Amino acid sequence: TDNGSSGETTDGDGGNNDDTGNNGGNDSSGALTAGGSSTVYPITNKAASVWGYNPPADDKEYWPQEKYGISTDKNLADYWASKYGFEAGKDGQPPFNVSIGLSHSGVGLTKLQKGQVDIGDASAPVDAELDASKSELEKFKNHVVGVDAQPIVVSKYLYENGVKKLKADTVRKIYTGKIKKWSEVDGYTGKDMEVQAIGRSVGSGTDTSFRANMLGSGDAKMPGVDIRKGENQEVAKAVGNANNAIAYMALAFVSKDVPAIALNFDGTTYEPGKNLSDKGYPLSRDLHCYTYEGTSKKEAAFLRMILTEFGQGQFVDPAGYATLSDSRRKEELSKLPETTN
Amino acid sequence: MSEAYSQDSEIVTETGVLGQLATVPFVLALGMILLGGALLFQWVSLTTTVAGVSVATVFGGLHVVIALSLFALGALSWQGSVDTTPSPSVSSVVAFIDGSIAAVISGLVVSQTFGLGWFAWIPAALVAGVAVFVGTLLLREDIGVTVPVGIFELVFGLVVLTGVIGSGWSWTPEGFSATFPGFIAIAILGLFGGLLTAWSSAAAYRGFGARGREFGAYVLISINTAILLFILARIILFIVQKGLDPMLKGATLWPPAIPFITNGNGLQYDINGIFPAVVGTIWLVIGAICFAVPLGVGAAVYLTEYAEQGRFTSIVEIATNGLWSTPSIIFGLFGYAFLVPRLGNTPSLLAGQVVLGAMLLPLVLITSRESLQNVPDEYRDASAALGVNQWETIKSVVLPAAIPGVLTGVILGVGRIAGETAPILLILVQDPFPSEAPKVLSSFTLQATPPFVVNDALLQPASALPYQLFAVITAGVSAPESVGWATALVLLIVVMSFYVVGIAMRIYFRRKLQQ
Amino acid sequence: MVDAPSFSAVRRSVDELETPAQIAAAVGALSLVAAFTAFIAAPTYVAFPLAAFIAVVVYGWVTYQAETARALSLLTTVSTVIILGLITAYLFIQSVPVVRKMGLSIVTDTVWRTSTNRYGLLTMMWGTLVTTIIATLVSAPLGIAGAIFISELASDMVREVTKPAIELLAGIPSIVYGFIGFMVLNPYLSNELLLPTSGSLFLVGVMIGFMALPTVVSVAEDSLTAVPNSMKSGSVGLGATDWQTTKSVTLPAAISGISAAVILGVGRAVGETMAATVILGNVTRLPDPLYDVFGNTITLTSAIASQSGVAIGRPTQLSALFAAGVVLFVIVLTLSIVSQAIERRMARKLGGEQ
Amino acid sequence: MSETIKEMDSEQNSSGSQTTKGETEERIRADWVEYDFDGQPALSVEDLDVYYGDEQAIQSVSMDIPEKSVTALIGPSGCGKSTFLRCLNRMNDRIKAARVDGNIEFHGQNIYDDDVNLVELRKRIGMVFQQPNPFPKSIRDNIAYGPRKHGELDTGLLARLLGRDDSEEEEELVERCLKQAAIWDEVNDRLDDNALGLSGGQQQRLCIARCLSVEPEVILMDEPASALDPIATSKIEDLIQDLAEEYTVVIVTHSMQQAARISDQTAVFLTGGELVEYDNTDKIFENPESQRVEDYITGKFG
Amino acid sequence: MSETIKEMDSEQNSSGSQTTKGETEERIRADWVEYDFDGQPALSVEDLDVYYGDEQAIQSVSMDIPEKSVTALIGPSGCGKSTFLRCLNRMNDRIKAARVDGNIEFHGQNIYDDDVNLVELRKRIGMVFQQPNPFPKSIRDNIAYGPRKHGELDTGLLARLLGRDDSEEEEELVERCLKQAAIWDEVNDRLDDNALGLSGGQQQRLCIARCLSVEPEVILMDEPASALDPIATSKIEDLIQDLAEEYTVVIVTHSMQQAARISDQTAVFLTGGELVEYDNTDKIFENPESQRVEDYITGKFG
Ligand SMILES: Nc1ncnc2c1ncn2[C@@H]1O[C@H](COP(=O)(O)OP(=O)(O)OP(=O)(O)O)[C@@H](O)[C@H]1O
Ligand SMILES: Nc1ncnc2c1ncn2[C@@H]1O[C@H](COP(=O)(O)OP(=O)(O)OP(=O)(O)O)[C@@H](O)[C@H]1O
Ligand SMILES: [Mg+2]
Ligand SMILES: [Mg+2]
Ligand SMILES: O=P([O-])([O-])[O-]
Repeated sequence: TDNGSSGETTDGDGGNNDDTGNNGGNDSSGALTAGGSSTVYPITNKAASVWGYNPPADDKEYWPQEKYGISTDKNLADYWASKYGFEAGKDGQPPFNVSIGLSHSGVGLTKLQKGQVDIGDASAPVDAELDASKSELEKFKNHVVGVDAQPIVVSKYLYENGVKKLKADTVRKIYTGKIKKWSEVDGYTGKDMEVQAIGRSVGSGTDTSFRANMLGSGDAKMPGVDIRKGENQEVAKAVGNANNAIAYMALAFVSKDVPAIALNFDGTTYEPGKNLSDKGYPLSRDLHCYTYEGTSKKEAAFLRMILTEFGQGQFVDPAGYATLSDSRRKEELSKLPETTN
Repeated sequence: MSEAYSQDSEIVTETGVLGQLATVPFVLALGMILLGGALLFQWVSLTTTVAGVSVATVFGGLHVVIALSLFALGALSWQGSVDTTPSPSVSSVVAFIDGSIAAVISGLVVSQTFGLGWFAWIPAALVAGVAVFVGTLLLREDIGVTVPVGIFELVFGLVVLTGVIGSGWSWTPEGFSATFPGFIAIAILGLFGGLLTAWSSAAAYRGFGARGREFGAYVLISINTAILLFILARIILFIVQKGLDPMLKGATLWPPAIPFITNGNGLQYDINGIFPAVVGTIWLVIGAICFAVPLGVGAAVYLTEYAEQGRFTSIVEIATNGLWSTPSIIFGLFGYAFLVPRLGNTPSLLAGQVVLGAMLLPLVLITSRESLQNVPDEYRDASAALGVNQWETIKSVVLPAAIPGVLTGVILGVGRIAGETAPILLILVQDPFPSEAPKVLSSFTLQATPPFVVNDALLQPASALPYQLFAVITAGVSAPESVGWATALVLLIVVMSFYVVGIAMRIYFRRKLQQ
Repeated sequence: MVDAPSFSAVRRSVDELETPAQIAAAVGALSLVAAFTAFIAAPTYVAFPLAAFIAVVVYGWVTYQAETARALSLLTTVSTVIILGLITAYLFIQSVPVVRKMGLSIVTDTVWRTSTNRYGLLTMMWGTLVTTIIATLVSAPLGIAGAIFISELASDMVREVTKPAIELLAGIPSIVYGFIGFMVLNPYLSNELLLPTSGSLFLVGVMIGFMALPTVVSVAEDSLTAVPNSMKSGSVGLGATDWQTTKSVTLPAAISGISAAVILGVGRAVGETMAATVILGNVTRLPDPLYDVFGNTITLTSAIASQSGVAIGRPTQLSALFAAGVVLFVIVLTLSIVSQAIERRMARKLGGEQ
Repeated sequence: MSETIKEMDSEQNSSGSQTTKGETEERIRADWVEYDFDGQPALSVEDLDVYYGDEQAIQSVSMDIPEKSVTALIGPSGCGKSTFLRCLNRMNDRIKAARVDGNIEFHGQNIYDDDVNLVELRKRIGMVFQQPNPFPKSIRDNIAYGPRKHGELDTGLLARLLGRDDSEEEEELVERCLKQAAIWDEVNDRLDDNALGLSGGQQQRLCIARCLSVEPEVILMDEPASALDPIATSKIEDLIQDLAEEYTVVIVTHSMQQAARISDQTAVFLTGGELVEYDNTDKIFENPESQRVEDYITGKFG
Repeated sequence: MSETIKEMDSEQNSSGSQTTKGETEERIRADWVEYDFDGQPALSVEDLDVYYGDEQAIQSVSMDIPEKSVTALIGPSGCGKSTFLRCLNRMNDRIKAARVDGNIEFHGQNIYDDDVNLVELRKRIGMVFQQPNPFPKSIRDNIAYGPRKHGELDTGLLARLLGRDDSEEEEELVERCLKQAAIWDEVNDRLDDNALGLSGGQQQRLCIARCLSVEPEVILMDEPASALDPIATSKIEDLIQDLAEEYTVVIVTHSMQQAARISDQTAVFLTGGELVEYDNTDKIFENPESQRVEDYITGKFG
């Protein structure tokens, strides 16, 4: 493809490439841009900031090569970029910068389609997010970088008063507006309170996958939602501030104040910290980094870093997500263009 | 002296005993207002004890003591043992307020305490309201001002003292999702009763009559303003308290360094900072000024100096005032629909500059126009009488004289746009926590194809201080709450300094003009 | 005695502008129109006509400075009008698709559903109405009282502190209010008033009322100060107290200015965005019952701010947000025009006695 | 000019004042200007100093103002005439920069005492200003304003409900005041029109009527005709002379002719706020004691 | 008052005008007031009407203004004096409501012709206003302002670089004008101070100096001393008399004494914008033809 083969010409300016001319080599405009899902953001953002920092070979904290069986004297970004023939940057700068935008999966994919970003982060598959023709969808190239076992979280008060585990059906009833009071929930022992069901913005991957995985379709109605927040972080804060809230979000944002609960699907109980990341967990979902019309070398250099054991261990796992199995990792790596050395 | 002048001692009236007596409920009322505020802010709780007495009891006691002293004031004045000048009746406004309070109280009692429906509480409220309204109207002013308030205070006091409303009490009004706990109810009764008492005892202080009413009104208005100013101070102080420490984290006096302000966000920094946003804001402001000042001042010159007052000028006036009041988010929408597709199809600094410039434009125009109009016509006449043409006059006399006003307007306007988030949400930002600031100066390049001069930094996304705060709220994975407070503090400092400079300049130049 | 011939200098050729100037003016105008067209149609090529225009201006400045200056100032004026025109035009154009789809029901429908592309604005209009009413109840009485304090009651020293302080209040950015609301007040209300959801119309209303306060205070104060002192002295000279004078002379005389102040304040409240966006739950559902101010819904502004991000991939939803913008714009423009008319009336009324 | 004044003189003395003409007392102190007159003083000013900030606008002025006569204050611009006048009913209190020292006695009481009731004082000593300043209300409301504020009239819905309606008294009061101010005939058919619609001269007479409505004893007028055309001016002048039969009138004017035409006694202030001469009006214009006053009167300056 | 005028008279006639005294020509038309004088007219006004909207402010006035003398315009307030004066250098063009009919000839050319160059006209016919109106610039810049704008002086950085620096000429010009306006001694040590720091009288003389800087032939003055104190006024009056040796001065004043003191001929306007009488100043004040003028002069009104 055009972008892929020309390698260095990819830039973030999108449609009007001739506007700013061919400037793949220089530092600012040659940046690799990604954007979209706030679920994927912790992964790509971490990777991008380490990339931008470009730690030298002896930086054990950020560039622990031996641990992953890599041996090089190159700086981190120089090393990964060199796999696709990029020269090391000046003065310890990475060969090119990576900037990660934050919005929602749908937005990231649309921007990717319009050429406004190079990589579209998404926490739901493109066909669930975009209403587009098959041929159009085929132009999106899917790279799965990790797996989110989407948790259901509740306010601390609820957690301490019996809501440590819910049946999937109860959650469904809450979000479809059939359960309005916590007293209607089995096992709840606290004072009677209304349910505050928190949702993510329509159009976010989290919302789409929750509807698809919990309610059966990405378009399913959720009349029970009481408030909607734009990003995972806001959801976490809202749940933390309340004592009657329940929410779905990304695993990375779970904390002491925003505890995840166990879910029972048809008799199987998935417990956070135990088997939530199991393959069978119905709310688990792949985290995607889409590229458009093939994968350019710049994109490949960055994605390859994330898809190696190093990236999985350094970026995906610390963010709280499940890493890819070795076989999936190999499969994903094989989708990237051949390295040039 | 002729008989027409018989009542001549009247021009002298003394603030007598009543004045001193009235200070008692007045001071207590102020105390109750403060205490009510403290309760709302949760600086004290109902169960806090002061000298062995719980705050709730203190409230009840204050109400009752106030009630008794108000009765005393009324009685003394009625009896004529002190020198007062009450009108024969209270004003209908006072009667109406008393009636409304009575209506609310009885309505609430009937509906909430006895749990009766609208068929009961509406008539009850009406009857009580009308009765108190008419009753108050029939009273002489001194009684009408003190006694009803005293009765309300007595009721409030008894309700609190007897624990009918206390820390365990709560009330969920029908149809509302809120539940009012006892401490809020008591605080509100305290504030409300305090204001009523302050007014009533202030009127008594001046012996009722016109002067009493004046003092009563002034006391209420002054308390209102004091509360406003308190809230302002509280907001600012709160942000300083919360934000100062994180802002100064790692700061050193010598060499002077505040890493939070001079660092970007990234692993290369020990302390993550908001430098890119600071720089972004600076460039936004510069760009907006470059866009708005020539346009605004030029249009102001045309409108004041050249144009004849007519349809065109009134269209422009409507347009500028319309622009001025257009919600900022609409500028953002416009920028997204119109500018972004034309400026490289990506959020960019340039788009932000133009949009903020468009927001700044009307303010610059309005204030420039005002200050051009304030340039005395004498200067123009003097110049014209010397045979100097209009443009030279404008250039050499009118504009220089108007510059202070224009400058003030620009500074205040910049203060406003520098704090705007809504318009830049869609058109400026990509990365919520950038590590590098836009390098505008070093990015100018020439090229052979149109548009010949390009500046990549201008066409790239950037960040800005107010957005940075928004990012903490929405995307704070990499930024703890304290970073938000620190950012808020920096933003406040930046915006407020524009305002302080602008307001100070305006005061200074106005004063100079008056001399 | 005066040398008569030198007086001929008093006379000057009738066709004041010689041909080169006329040509230059024409070229300048043409190139400007071309530049503007280019920016609308093909932004890349703006450079050519723009360069031509700059050349003409430079030429004009050197040779006919006065005329060029006048023309440029006219140009800036026209540009200002065009900018408002563009904003209006783009808002309307972008909202056409959804209006075409929804018809009039766009302002009567409460359903907002992306999966079926049905976008009714009624919910957010209700949210805006409720928050604006609350904001007005906060800002109008407090603001007018503040204005009376500053203009009629404060001593010089107190005024010099109070007035700037209240103006400073206008400088606190909306997002800072939002941040405080989100971080501190939302939890306070949830915990103390046991609100079932985070954020409420009440809190937003009070906050934007507070934000509108400085506008109300300073405009109302201006109009109180504009009441001629001679009028006030007339009342005081009759033995009326200052408060009677304020109530019976100053306030009635300034009433139009004060209503303008309140209307401007309302305009600010209607357009206030970030605080609402951050504090509210932004769920497109009416509060139940409708008057439940402690409930949650969405406002026109917060709908635009919270959904424009997600709507980028959905043309109809985006168009619906522009329609929300149109509604906002129409409301605010109407308010602005009404307040201007009122202020003119006040000027006329007070000018009448001079 | 001296002729003119004489002409006027014969007419003007018809009003109540019986002034001792042609005599000037010995000065008691350098800054004390004495003027002997029969009858009662309405106001006695003693040793009045007024400062605006650091600047002194009135320099220890002492004078008695006789009741039921017209006293004119003349002097060049900025000499402190208005300042002095405003002291007489403490309207200067409203100017924050102004500081007043000295005594002004009104019925034996110093109006600058701390516990003076300004409301009562200003009812008794009314004021008419240079610019006509009617309220933007109806003519009726303008006249009834003062009495209503003082609780002497009770109209409106509520009063009617309570059976305390004073509409009739109000009607009478309005008519009486407007007649006294010689404007009744011009406005009696439009009492409910806005007063701002009247001409300047009518507005000024309305303001005089308004001032009369609270039944003052003294009326202070600060250049009441300077904003008016000659015809309106002459109406106001006639009115002032009529008023002096019942009221004590103190008038500031910048027109010496006007002072000569209508006043019984004239006080001349000169720059710096000094009262240089105070005497029977004829005396001042025909044969002033002080050379400076003579220079001023004859137009050597000013 | 008549004495006063005589006193002044003897001094004032020292300046160049030789007026025919005591004679008034037959009126050619009802509204034509003729005044014969020797010497050249600097300006001849013929049949001038001025309207503000529908209101007529000047009613077909015709008069010749003799050169190198002081012509005073007097009349009651609002009679159109200022309006008439502003017509003489077309400053009335700047008032949008004003409409002017009639001819004013200056060196044989009608200044109301369409193709008159206003810049040149106003250089030749300068104007001094009632309120001193120096620019908020240094004293030097005030004086040099006119010449600089007319390109007669070229100073500043650019001029210096190009070797066209006229600083010396400027220095001379400033000195000459300030000396002519009798203010040099008071300000020569602070030419770079802001002109707004001067006293009112100094400011007014500065404005006169500024007016002289463009070398006018005629100087129009609209109540130039009315905002000033007596001492400053007398300085300005002396200056005006000096200026009349070289310039034609037309002055509006509201002080008859001032007109009597300094003018050679006086035109009396009365309400409605009529020119009622125009003659030698002595004649006007001692023995006016018209009864209305006499009434006005003797203070019967105004
Ligand atoms: N409010 C004020 N603040 C400061 N100075 C004042 C104020 N009012 C008057 N003055 C000064 O006090 C002096 C006397 O002023 P005043 O107005 O009493 O004079 P006046 O004789 O009435 O003059 P005029 O004939 O112009 O009305 C003047 O020098 C004036 O500048
Ligand atoms: N700009 C204007 N617009 C409308 N009417 C005007 C204007 N200027 C003056 N007039 C009217 O024209 C008439 C003459 O005014 P003008 O100022 O010439 O009088 P004047 O003799 O100079 O009076 P004064 O002695 O008060 O300065 C007055 O009735 C005045 O109201
Ligand atoms: Mg005065
Ligand atoms: Mg005039
Ligand atoms: O932010 P999302 O991952 O939910 O699209």
